[in-house]
Amino acid sequence: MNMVRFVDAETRVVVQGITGRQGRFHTRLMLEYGTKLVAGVTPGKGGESVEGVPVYDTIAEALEHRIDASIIFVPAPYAPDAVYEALDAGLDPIVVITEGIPIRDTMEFVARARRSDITIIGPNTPGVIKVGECKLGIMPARVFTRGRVGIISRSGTLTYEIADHISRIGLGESTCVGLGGDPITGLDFIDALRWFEEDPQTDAVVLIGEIGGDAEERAAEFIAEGGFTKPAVAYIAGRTAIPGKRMGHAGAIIQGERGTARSKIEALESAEVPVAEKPSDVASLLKRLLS
Amino acid sequence: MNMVRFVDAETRVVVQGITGRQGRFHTRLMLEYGTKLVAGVTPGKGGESVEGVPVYDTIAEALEHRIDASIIFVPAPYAPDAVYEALDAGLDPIVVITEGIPIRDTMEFVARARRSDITIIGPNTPGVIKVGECKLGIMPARVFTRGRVGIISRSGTLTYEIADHISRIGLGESTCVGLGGDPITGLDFIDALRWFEEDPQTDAVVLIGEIGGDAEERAAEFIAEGGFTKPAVAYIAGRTAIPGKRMGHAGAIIQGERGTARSKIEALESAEVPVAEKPSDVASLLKRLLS
Amino acid sequence: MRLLEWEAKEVFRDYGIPTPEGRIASTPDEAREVAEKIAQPVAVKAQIPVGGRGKAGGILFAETPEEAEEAAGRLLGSTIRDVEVREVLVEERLNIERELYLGVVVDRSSRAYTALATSEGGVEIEEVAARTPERIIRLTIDPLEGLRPHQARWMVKQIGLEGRGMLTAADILVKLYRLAVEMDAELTEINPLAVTPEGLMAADARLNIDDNALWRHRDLLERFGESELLDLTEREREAKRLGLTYVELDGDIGIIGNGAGLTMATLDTVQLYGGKPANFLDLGGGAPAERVEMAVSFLLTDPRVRAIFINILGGITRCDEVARGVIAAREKTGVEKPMVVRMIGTREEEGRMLLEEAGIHCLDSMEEAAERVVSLLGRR
Amino acid sequence: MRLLEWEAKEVFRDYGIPTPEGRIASTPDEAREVAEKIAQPVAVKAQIPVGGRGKAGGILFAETPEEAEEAAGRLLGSTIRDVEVREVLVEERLNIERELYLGVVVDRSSRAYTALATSEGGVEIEEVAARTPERIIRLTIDPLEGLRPHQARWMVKQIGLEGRGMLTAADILVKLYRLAVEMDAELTEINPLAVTPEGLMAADARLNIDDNALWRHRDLLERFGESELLDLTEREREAKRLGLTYVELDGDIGIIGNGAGLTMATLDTVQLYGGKPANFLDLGGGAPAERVEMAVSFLLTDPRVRAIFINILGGITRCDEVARGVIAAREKTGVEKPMVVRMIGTREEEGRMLLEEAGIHCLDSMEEAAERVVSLLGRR
Repeated sequence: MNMVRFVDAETRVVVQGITGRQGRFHTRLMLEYGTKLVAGVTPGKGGESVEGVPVYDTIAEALEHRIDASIIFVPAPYAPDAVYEALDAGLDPIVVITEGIPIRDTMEFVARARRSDITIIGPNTPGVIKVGECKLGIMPARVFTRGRVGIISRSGTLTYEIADHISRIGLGESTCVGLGGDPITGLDFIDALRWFEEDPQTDAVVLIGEIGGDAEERAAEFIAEGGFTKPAVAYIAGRTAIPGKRMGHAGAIIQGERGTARSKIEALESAEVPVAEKPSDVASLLKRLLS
Repeated sequence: MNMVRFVDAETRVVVQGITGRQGRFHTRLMLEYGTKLVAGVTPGKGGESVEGVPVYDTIAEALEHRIDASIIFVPAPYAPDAVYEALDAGLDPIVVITEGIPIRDTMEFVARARRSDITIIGPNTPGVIKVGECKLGIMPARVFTRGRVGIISRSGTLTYEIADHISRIGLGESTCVGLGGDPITGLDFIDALRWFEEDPQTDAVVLIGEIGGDAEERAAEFIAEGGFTKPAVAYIAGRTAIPGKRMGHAGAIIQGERGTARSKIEALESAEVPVAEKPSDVASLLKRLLS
Repeated sequence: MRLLEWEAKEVFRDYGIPTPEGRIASTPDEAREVAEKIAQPVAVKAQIPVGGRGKAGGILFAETPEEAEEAAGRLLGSTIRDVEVREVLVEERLNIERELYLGVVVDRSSRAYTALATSEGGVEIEEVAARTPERIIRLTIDPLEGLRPHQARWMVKQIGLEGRGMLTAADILVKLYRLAVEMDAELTEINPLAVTPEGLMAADARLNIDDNALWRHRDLLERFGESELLDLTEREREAKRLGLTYVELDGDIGIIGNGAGLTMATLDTVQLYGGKPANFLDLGGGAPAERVEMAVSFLLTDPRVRAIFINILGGITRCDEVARGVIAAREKTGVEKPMVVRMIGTREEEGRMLLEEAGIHCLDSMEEAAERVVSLLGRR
Repeated sequence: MRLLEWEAKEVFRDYGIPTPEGRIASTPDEAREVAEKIAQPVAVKAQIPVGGRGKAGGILFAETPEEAEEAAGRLLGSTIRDVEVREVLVEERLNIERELYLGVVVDRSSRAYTALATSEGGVEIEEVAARTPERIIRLTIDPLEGLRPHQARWMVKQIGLEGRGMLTAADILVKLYRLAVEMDAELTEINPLAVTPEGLMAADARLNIDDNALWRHRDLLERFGESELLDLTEREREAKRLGLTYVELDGDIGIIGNGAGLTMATLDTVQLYGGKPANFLDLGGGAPAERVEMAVSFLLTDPRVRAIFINILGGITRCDEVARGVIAAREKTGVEKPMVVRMIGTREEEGRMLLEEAGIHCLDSMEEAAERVVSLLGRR
């Protein structure tokens, strides 16, 4: 069983692909949030700097700083190599923002990461945030307020939608992690649930799932078997989806019985996890559970 | 550091490639020696039997017997797959008799074996024998008599030549292992020396080296640094060899300074390992050291 | 990208997987010529990217070239499972003794390719999984190790093959795995793998390629074009050309969102309030005004769409860009349809102001907005 | 199998490694034509499978096609480092600013490919290793992981490349590694990797392929034939054709053994007793009479060989087969030369008896036999 690592105020980070448009933009936003970005890497651009962060050609050189974790904005064809560079340097966790990485590449680097017991968040993820301490991702900061609800999600904007509600009713979030929208990701719900089970700063967890795959069903079984004991609430997107049609990204497609919203909702409800009908209901369900 | 495993009277063996000419022939000779050959494998020939040994299509099926080790007589193009089959079944050691396996294939399965901490003897080896208990190889039984000298060799017939002398003068052998004649082999002298250092049945060791590579030089350094403390004698073939010309197999070629007989002999002598001028001198040098 | 049977079989041949002799034909004449060349009874098979073709009458048999011509004539131009048949594959009719199944698929939960084998070939693997799951032999393939021949032998042995047949089937399975890896397959199947007196043969072939990896397979696109477009609707094809992430549904409320999850949730919420979504349309992250304009115009000009609901949670996406796009679409198409916009986040104020000026009211809550759009139509 | 420069460069091109424009020529006329096509100053390079060609005058420069013709005329047919020049490579003369080195070699002690890079290109890597070992950057490549681009970048950065140059050189190194793996290279080198105003270029190319893997590279044999035979002696070429494992030495005692180690030990022992071996000839394991006959005949008909020493330790090899082969060779060639046979092991009795009947005495000890063969010649 692999150990999951997330982030906190102490996490020191390298940004891979820092000189690209997205890399630059989010470097600024992460710095504004207070994330400790100590170095950036873009092969061939060593010696430059981005928002005051020094840029190196390789992580090997960037390691003149102490670095714990990495966030990757490198385009899909080069992203796997960036992941291996971070893995070889022992960085943990590695957040892979990049969209559109071929599944085969992801299977390979995820297997390598698991062998080395390193946490990969993503690919195609908004990242992970410990509210008020460290934002390692592209999520809008303003929807989060510090609190004691954890969020695990397969979707980006839907997470912000739900986090916004949770913040507005005064609960707030502890740590929120985007698993990523691709069919294969470094983490699944169960990995993250294990971490939240042990996290002293989290009192309850929200699972935001969607059609495709059976990660939600497996999470439900894990909860039913007592693997996660804190209060949990879920929302599943895609009740209206048509089997065989991809709803927007490779992950959101129903193939086989277990991929449907119905199957996921039934599994969660039989694990005694209430499933919200609308995104806004998540916050109210939580409030009821926690009071 | 990997743990080396050899054989003894208890070792139960599967013969991979048992239905081939060489496999059949040596199955008979090994059985005659008393080796516990409990099963054979040749894909597509499951259900046959060779010298009373039942043949299976796969090791998975052969595992209805308790099996510890494997010896492989499979032709070069298929030998790597046979090695992986043995590795996946956790067999240890795996003796690869096959000649002519491409170096790249050997590099890969040796790396896999080292990762799984499994001993590979060979390829292109005569095998390993624990005299009087278990012969897992193709060496002629009659040159060996039970005694307390260990032999580690890169060469086949030259080993028999020297073992014959050692037997004739009444010393006899404990365990003899052929490292194999290829440039890349599962074991080198140092691996085997570590094993003999711990073997209570061995009082002294003979190293039989030849030109090519620097395994003998590294062994000499290992001995000089105190890694092996029992008496040792060496013989190096190829004093007359011409740099750049292959003497018979891929291993025996001088490329660079450290590959020459002179370099090896000097290294061993400076580690206080006497080096015999002629094969027959090995036995007499041993006798002197052990008396 | 889903390849058609004949395309998948060409790839199979590249990898040395045995396939029946045959060729593609797009006219009855061509079908006859192919049958003449094969010079034995043939099967004439509709080339459509959907399953259950056989049961739906998409495979006909012919003893003579003339019969093949006639069969092709019947299939070509007909519609099977809502898809028009434009090509048929004419190939030697196999003398099938048994039907097996071999497949390599991406398995999400093990994060790896899984090899599948069963003696119950000829039906969909899902059906076998439902009826006789114990008949399916599965092996999770470590992405760092690959599928070893010895593992393949053990798998096919368990579905009842022996001797030569076992060796050949294992060889085919190893090739199928290599093909999966090298061609970035999401799924590849031989179903059925036919046992014939002449040996094993891939009687049908399926190969779906990971769209994210198509840049590694430009040659494939050149060879086969985009045959998967065959089972898309007219508007879906048009959307694909425009680069929009669009799925057609059968309602009347046009939906635009940003992010797949949020857009799906929007559909679900509209439905919850009794509305019927006309589509799924995901703008993705950071869409500029031009892209928004294109998306909105696309729905405005769809006669099925009676009202539009735009749901934006601005992060990378800027609300002012969205507003500009919406306004431009209305102006340029000249089409007026009831429109509900819910928009919060980055540059929310600017965006709202622009929309208000254009007479479009903005809402804060997606639930409220969903209710509104449904009631708008109800009130008509 | 050692490829010639032009052959290696063709393989490099298959892998997208940049090489100068050029072509092979086997007559001065052809060389002129190639130079005309290149239409700029060229280098004319002797194609021989040995190192140090430049210093030995094997590379000439030409400003015009006529000069190229003349240079080719001087090189073709000449002998460089004991090898006859049969072909020249005519290629554009590079404007070299710096010479680097990249290589991928099988490293025995780490049991893996090792990538090598140094800023000291243009000389043999062994020389750099001897003079300035600290200038060589080495990386052991895990066979199960391969060489990652980021590792390649870090290596070439350490030999002084930056920016674009670093990216290109790293890309070349990754390609060179992929080539090594896929082509079963024992060694492949770009030396020098030329830094030119137009970018990086493989000015010379070396590629030695593992003979045990040639069955995977039949296409290569077809494309290039056996150019490595070029640096073999006449008799070595003949032996290769016969399938004998033979190396020519400059003495007068012919040696045959079974097993490389034992045969080398036999040479060494003969030399120890003051004799000079004429060759190395290893029968290998389990040689039948026919093979023995072929080997013995090969030495009997070599005028340099004045006596023959056969040293057999019978395991898989049967002594009676050896005896039969020896006798047949003497009979069929009709050549009588002093012969000492040392033979023990499987079927020793039968073998000895056969030889004794033919008047050949057998000895037990190889040292004794070596002494005997040396003294036989001494006594003449």
